[in-house]
Amino acid sequence: MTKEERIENIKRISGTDVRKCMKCGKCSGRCPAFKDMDIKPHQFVTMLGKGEIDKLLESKAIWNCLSCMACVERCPRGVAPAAVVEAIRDTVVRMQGKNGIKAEEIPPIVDELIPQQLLVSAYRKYNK
Amino acid sequence: MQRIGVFICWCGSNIAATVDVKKVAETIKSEPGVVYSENYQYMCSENGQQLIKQAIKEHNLTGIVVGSCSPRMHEATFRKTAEAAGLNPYMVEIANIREHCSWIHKDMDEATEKAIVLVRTAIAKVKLNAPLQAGESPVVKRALVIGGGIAGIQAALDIADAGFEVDIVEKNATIGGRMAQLDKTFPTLDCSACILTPKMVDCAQHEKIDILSYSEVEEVKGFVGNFNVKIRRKARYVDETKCTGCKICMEKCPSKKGLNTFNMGLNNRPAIHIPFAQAIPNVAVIDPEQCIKLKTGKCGICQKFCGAGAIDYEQKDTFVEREYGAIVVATGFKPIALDNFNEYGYAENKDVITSLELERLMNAAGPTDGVLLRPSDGKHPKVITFIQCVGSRDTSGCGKPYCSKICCMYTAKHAMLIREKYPDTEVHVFYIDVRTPGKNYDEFYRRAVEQYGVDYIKGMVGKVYNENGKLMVQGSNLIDNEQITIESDLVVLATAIEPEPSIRKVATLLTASIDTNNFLTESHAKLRPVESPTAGVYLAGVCQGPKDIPETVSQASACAAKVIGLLAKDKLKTNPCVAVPDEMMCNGCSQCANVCAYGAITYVDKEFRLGGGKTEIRRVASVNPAVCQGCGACTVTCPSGTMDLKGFSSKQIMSEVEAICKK
Amino acid sequence: MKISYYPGCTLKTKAKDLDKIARLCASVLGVEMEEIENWQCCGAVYPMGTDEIATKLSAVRALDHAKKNGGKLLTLCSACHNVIKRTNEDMKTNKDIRFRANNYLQLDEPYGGETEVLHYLEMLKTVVGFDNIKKAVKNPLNRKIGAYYGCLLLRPSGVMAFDNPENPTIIEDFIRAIGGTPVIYPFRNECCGAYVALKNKDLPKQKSCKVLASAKEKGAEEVITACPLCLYNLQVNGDGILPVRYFTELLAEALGV
Amino acid sequence: MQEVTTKKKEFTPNIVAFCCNWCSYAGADLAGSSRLSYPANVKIIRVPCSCRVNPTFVLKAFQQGADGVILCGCHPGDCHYVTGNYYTRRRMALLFNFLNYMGIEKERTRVEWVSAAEGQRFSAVMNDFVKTITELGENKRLTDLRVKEGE
Repeated sequence: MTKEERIENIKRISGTDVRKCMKCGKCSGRCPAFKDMDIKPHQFVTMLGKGEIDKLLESKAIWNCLSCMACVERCPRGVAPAAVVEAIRDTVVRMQGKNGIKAEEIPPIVDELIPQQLLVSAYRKYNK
Repeated sequence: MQRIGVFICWCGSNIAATVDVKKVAETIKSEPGVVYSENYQYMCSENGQQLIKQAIKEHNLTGIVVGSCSPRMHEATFRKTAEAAGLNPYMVEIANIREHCSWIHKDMDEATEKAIVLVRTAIAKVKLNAPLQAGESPVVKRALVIGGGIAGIQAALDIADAGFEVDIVEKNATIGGRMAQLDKTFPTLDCSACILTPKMVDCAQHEKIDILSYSEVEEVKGFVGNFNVKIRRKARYVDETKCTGCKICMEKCPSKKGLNTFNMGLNNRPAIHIPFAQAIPNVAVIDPEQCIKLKTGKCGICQKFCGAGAIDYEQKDTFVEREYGAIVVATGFKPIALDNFNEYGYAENKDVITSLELERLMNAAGPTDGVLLRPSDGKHPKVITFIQCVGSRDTSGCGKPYCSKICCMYTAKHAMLIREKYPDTEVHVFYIDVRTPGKNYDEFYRRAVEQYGVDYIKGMVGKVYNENGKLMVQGSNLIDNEQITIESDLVVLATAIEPEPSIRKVATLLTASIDTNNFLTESHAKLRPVESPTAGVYLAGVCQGPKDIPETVSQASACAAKVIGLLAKDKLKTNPCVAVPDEMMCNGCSQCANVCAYGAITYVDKEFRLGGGKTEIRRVASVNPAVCQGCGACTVTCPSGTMDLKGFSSKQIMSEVEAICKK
Repeated sequence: MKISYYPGCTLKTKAKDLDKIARLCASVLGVEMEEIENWQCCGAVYPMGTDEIATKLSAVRALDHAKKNGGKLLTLCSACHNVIKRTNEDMKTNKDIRFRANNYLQLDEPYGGETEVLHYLEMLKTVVGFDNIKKAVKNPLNRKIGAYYGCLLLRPSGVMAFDNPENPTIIEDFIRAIGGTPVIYPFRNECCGAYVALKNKDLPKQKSCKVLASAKEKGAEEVITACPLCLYNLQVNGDGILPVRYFTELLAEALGV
Repeated sequence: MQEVTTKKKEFTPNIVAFCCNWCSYAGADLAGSSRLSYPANVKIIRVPCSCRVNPTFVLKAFQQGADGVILCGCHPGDCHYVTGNYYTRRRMALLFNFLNYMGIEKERTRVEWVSAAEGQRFSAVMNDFVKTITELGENKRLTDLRVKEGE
């Protein structure tokens, strides 16, 4: 896949029109994980728009986005930054050996209180 | 046999860039009936019109087709041209090859082919045109202004100064509108009341102006020059002619817990009240929802104390009917409801306020006598955060898609005034863009930053919440790429504005076009910006689009100029494109009269000759051409095909259809 | 009254009691929760990618089953509710997803979003009625309780249509119905840290502590939630600032079951 | 020979659009001044109000070989002539059913409301209509048997 194709693919998977963004920054004003995002929610939208996906694919932020939908809910232009983050994360985990969490890492972290829901959702988000 | 001339306009490159105008003119030459076909760079110019006039005379043309811009733009121009050359102005048809062709197509062949069809269609129509004579109708020399804010006041004063009678219909108990609520006005910071109230007094004292306050337009009939308007005068339970405005009733009224709407609900007022000290008319009004006497029948205290005997609990709504030549709509705006913006905590926190509420808090005549005290505890706020674009430029469905235009400037004004009056106050402004075009406007905003040290933060607020008695304003700072939280004492929301909701009813009554944001549509965005497409109806102020006071006043004066121009005429030419019955075919069934929205159709008994010297009297439809608006509803309803519409006859439209479909 | 019920993974394993309590309470209130046959895990998170089909199929299967059994599908876990409701919306409005999902599943009759997805709280509100709960309460809980909504029930509000996304009231109404005093606090609709807990403990710790501290500041003595993952994060990563319980536990306490 | 004629250029429908002077014609003008394109085979006839459109005009268009006919008027409640578009709506509902009955697909006719401010909508409506008609293919041509061939 060429880089251009990859950019188009990410745009398509995200299902969101990044050109609608008016760069107000409300998403980043609301993001509860802001401090743990090395690339900020509004940057995901603008950088995808500019085609700067290499940095996005390498970002730590894709593992820290909570998918809480706060940015989607507040966006005044109907853009969904969380869907862009997810499209980038999907693209990463679909690559060979790029899973966010390895199976062997899990047993040591699991305590007896951890609900199945946490394991399932984290696995869904981080792995393919 | 018709002799048709065709004139294809280049419109500079607007048409010529995508339509091969020479080819169009050349191809059309061979159309049956066409005796002359020419193209020219600007047909609407002096030279272009001269060309048309000359061709009409030289070639003895009986009808012309101009292939140019939209007929909504220059049909009137070319009709005048034809008339000047001695051709009946209704023997002109326009083929719209700009808006409907060159501007929307890129391919030259395709656009040229379409232009040819459009011109052929116009030729097909013009061949069936008949010379029409416009009738005349008298002009009632009186204007109606709907809305008594600064737009209505200015329009009324200008019209009245030219010597015409004007009525202002205002739905509230006083004129003054939103401007009366403001504290200072940008960019010069004069006090709003100081510049508005003298104009209000001028209105009241002007012998040509009649203020109908606490009244609403109920019904509109007629047309330009001859509107007949029914106005509801709402019962105020106080005799306007007797009340002296002494306010003793307000002192004595036991029901004092009504929300003071003039102060944006920030304090209370009695059931009987005068909205504010400088109200015009300075006459009390009773809120029937709040008045103990009107609700329970017991009380009557105000009546006892009123020395003028002005209180009348039995008062009912009354109606007046008046005739007007022209109508100015100036219904104004309101800030939007903030139900969809709970992230800013407006509903839960008293100290999150709208900008209009801040105006009242800063106003010397407001609930705090002009001392800035926050609503929750009456203390001086030390940190104030402004949030811009609350509900503006929002296409998510929660707010309004447009820019409200005035917020950048009034927020700069608020920030500056606060820093001026209370230098120990910290002021922050979250903004997306600062939009301050206009004379001395950007300078004004820069003064807030440079001279008054207002902290402008490029970013948007995501959440406002209360923590330990402080308002925490969490937002982004895009310049620093940070998320920040500002501990504030007061948060001010620059709330989007929308047209006053009553505009919908007014628009329906006037059959004035309205857009999806409830703004009234102007006739032409650039060249006819104060006229509604409905003849005789003019638009002033925010009802037509967001604007500030200087723009509103300009538009109001422009409306006045248009109205004066109209009222100065004694007679108006009427639209000759009206319905006409073929009496021989009419069987008097009344269906056309039933669908006519204007009551233009009546029935007359007429004598018809039958063969053999016999006659019969039949009931047939008759159209009053002064009342008919030419919509054509009757022509389709008529079961016998009696009714036709001049200028848009069935035969003409049929031939247009044929011309389009011909391959 | 019988309603098809989708329990979800957590309530069948770690939190069996919550499932049991919920059924007991419902039966006291006249609703029989009928677990659908052969349900599969919904995946716990809604896959936002427009090309995700397979990951939505278990939700479609459950929805289709409910369609044939009364037309309503009851959920108890907020995550299941979020996934199933959003998938249902896709099946209703997204032609492409509907076509492809039906192509995979080869159902007797194509599924097009006909089922109504109902959260237990919505069931209490609309089917039972909070007034009737009030009448059935034996031990009114005379304490100050903070409702924690989190994200999944509320957002995206256009699809979830659960309550006002910034100023919700349904759990507060529920607290009133069981005799408690609701405490409104600003962080009730903020994220607890969610699934990131598995990879990065710090983030859920900050978020959960912030939520509980906010509730405590406004006077809550206890916080309730409708999501097992929120429950876990607030309990384990919330520094014990306040006790946290599943909302059905309080319902059971109030009803005396 | 036959090869050649069947290989002729792809089908481009011929579409007649009736637009009322006050809203939709102005909307079409706005689409133009905003350079919002729609296919060239849409040709507009200006009428004072959508209620001026006699059902026979629509039939005439189909007789003359139109593949689609669209009527545009002001939004309900916003008619410049107060109630004209309500008449249009009722008359055309009847006509379209009748056309369907005669074997002309209902989709070939349409009534749309476009305001003077909705240039975007005008363009979108026309694009969509042309797409629908192109998918439907060429229309059966109605013939007036009262008139002899070639007249």
